[in-house]
Amino acid sequence: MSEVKSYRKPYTPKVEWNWWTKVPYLTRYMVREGTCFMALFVACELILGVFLFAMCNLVENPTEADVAPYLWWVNSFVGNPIVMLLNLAALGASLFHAVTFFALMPKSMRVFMNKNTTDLVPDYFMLGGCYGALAGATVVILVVAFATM
Amino acid sequence: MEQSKKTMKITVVRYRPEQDEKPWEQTFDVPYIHETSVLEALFYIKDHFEPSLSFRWSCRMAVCGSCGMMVNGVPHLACKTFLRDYEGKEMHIAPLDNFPIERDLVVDISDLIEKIERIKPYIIPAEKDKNMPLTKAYRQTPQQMEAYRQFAQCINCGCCYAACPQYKLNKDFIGPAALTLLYRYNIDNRDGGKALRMPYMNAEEGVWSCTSVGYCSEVCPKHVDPSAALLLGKKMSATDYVIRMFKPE
Amino acid sequence: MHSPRSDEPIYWLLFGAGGMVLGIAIPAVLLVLLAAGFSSPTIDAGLLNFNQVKGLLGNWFMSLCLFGTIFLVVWHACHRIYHTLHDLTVHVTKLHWFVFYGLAAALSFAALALQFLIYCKLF
Amino acid sequence: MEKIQTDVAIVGAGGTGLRAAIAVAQANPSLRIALISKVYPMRSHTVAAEGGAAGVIRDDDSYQKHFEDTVAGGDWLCEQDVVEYFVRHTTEELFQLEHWGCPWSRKPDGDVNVRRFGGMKVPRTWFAADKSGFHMLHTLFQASIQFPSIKRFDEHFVLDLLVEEGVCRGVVCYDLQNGIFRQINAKSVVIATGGAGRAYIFNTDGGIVTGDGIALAYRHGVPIRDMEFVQYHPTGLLGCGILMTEGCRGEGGVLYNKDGYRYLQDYGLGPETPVGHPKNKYMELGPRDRVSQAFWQESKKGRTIKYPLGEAVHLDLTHLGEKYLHERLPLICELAQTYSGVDPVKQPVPVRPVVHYTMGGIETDGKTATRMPGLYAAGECASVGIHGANRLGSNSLVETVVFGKVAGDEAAKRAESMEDFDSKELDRQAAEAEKRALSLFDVQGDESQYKVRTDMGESMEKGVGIYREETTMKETIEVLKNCKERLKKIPLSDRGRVFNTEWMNLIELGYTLDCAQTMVYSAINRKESRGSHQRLDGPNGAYTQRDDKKFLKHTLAILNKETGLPDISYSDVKITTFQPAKRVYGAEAEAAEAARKAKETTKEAAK
Repeated sequence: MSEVKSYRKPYTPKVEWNWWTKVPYLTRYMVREGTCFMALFVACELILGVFLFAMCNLVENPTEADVAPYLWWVNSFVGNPIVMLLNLAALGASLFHAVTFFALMPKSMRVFMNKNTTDLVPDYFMLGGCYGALAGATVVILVVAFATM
Repeated sequence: MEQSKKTMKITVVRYRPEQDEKPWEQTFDVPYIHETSVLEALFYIKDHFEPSLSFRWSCRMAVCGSCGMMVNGVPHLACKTFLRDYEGKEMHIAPLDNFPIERDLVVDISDLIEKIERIKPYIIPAEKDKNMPLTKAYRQTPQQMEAYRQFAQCINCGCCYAACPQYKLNKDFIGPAALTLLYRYNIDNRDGGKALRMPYMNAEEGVWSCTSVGYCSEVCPKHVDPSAALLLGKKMSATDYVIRMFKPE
Repeated sequence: MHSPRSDEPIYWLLFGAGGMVLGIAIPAVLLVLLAAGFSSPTIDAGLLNFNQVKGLLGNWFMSLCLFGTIFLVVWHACHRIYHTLHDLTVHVTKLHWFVFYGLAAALSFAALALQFLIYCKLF
Repeated sequence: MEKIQTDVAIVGAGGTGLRAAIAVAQANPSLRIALISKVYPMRSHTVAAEGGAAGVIRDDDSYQKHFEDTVAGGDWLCEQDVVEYFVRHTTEELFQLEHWGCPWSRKPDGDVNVRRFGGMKVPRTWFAADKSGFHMLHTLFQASIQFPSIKRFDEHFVLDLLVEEGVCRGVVCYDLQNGIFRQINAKSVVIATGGAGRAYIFNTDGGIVTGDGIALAYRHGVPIRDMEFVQYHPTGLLGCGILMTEGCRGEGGVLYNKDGYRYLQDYGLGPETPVGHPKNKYMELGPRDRVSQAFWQESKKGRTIKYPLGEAVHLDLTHLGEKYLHERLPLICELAQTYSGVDPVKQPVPVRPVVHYTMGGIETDGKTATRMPGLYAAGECASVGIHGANRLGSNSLVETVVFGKVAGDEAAKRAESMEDFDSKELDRQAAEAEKRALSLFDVQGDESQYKVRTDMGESMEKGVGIYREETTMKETIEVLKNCKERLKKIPLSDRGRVFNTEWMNLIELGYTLDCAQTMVYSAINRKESRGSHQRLDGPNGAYTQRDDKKFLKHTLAILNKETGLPDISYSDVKITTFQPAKRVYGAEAEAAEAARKAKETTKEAAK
């Protein structure tokens, strides 16, 4: 269409980096996204542990000197109050992540109760499954950790 | 409304392209009763204080999708939002976020419309159904309809685009409403055109620009739940991707 | 009128799996780490003492589980950081892509290599 | 001014306009189509239709039954040959919509389901829950996207038709977004702008239902037919007038007065049917005019329920249960909750009659052609002759597609046979229309648009409401004359060109006033009671009865350019097979039916 003349002058507001501070829902979204930094921290912490374990002198009946790198990690790093606080924060972050992530599960699965009905499998089915998995995994990991102590 | 004792301070964003460099605000004291909607408050302002205030509206019953606007920073249909729910507060009415402001509360939604047009939102019959006579319907059980029913309730009001940070950041993103519509047609058992629509879904500006913020579903006045449709769309696109890895086009 | 097919599905699937692991397993892992922090482990006493970890890492299944967890969580995290940059209005370029997915790849490789090394050393 | 040459210009992009556009595109893909609408297509008021669309589909139904229901429902003021065509083409159009993707509600086996509707003998109303209009409109809009020859002019407000030597040659419009004017020359013009319900203060209509197309044709001397027949829908929400679909009653909803009595049995619709067992053409499933009139009578007797927002009766759906209501009437539940604070699952909904539909409109023949060559009209703005004096619920939604298609086909045929046309005269007219519109900015005065609109709306309710009398109609005539004078003294405070809604609304108000005048002049001259036009006056109450001798005729309102008022004349009604009889419902109808059958058998026997 050939425009003869237009009186238009649309105004487009600038996008600001802190848009997510304006609406609580979006702030919560950014917090959710922020949990990944804590996740990265946990992963690095574990990799560090594995690395320091590999640095140890892996002989039969090792002396303290042989396993010093690992003992440093598990005592001075993991046991460091600051790291422990960070771990506590990471625990909170991972649980917050779990809540938000699980909430998406029922949305991503639309399953009908049976072949003829129009009733969908209710949300709490899948949510229950997710939280059940969280509880189960927690029990298993704790049992393994303490049983092999 | 005139006899009502209660009034609310309502601030409305104004922008007159021929006069103003940028939007400004105007405040009115609007009397209201229990039933007064934001739309009726705007009528009151237009009829009694400021006839030059422009806004879109038509049906008054939350089905035509004209009157999407930001009420206290949240996308709402003006006709389905009531002053009583803001009692004791002030109200701020602004044009829908993320769209260019054309004039006062009117935004330019041509981008939304273009995206709806782009994704082929109509039944594309499969080869065998091409010559279906007009004396019979496709068989579609209530369950087959239920699969997409919710996603067919969109009134194109644009609230989800105003809510979507990804659309805010990247105007190429096809966005919640149009992608929901795409998904709706893809899962309609009468349709045979999925292959023609998948490229739009698979592209970067398709479902993959969505980060499941979920605010679109939160503000949707018709409970369409676009974020669920996009999540399902991602699953559909990912499945398509994996299939194509083993069976190239 | 559409750009080419995105490769995002691969990353998204990894991201999703990582999200699941992060939600289901990491809380317990953190509980164990916190408890270990209190128990001053030595070579053979305390939570996560050397011998216990040696036993765990020497078990191929346990070792694989640990690697899987680290791998998926790393991809999950890097993927999300990459997208968050965009959310913070950073103009995301190919360089960012290489940095973040490169980091994920590097960390995953490090974990794999080290665990493999330990496993070999133990036998 | 920008000038565009097109083949078919369609004004209005609701159900009819979209269907017409698709018909043109399918008839001949090389035809250029300009689809002009003052709103985006999916905002059109088709979107608000709830109940459904009639189409014969059941084994126990027949075209003949639909035909009889429609003609009797219209109190024999229907063009019977057109009704005949109509009932034979409804079903295929509904299947067509289904093929395009409309989610008609289904039976468990996957077949299309139908529901009961007022005045229909057999359930034949196709429905998409209670959002039938919404789904139809969106289906049509979305389907229209696949035709590249349809060029949409969204948010373009038509100011005038271009007419040279009595032939319609195009339209002039104001582009709201750009603030400019466009001249669109076309070989055929289809008007599909919907009704004029906004002439009344209390209506179910959207703000856009201002009778633009009717007024445009009227101003060019095209006859406007049967405008006195304005439908009151019996169940609008108290206060706002939002529609509670007839489907509520079709599904089994019942109406109570303040004594908890199902008052409809007192008005020739009984005997009472058990709650939860609706029976076609009985009680709540009577036609809309009768049910609305019953409310008025109840109100006179003081048996309605008083609410702060006015008088009401109760629409009770509670016995249907939550699951069924949420499946069949989800929008009703949402609307009643939002706008009345009433949950229909638990409480009855206060309702009252409210202006809903303009049965009359631009006179057309059975093929949607008006008397002006090149000008077609279809949908609510047209009077093609199927609704007569009272429209049956669910006939109009299907009318949009049946006659939308006819209009498209006819317009395409005409366009194919013609060369592009342009002339100095058209340019002059377009410039004139622009000047006229712009001159509104120069008006000095102290009138207010809001006051004129309100005075018109209130006066219309009073003068040409459910029941009418000469004295009050005369008052309304005076008020309208006065409003027209005041219209010229309304100043515009908005000087801008872009999205100047104050300016547009002022022009719309002029359109609506024209429609209002045709309504009241048509009404005052029809000295009888028929369908939705019920009078209380006349010597010895003579006008309270139907008078087939004098008034089995269509009213034509034609603008007298001298007086600026409509001249009223009459035209014959086409009667083919169904001779006028007493219009009866309930048990009376069954008795009449039995009598007719008996008579036929004796006739047969006599042969």
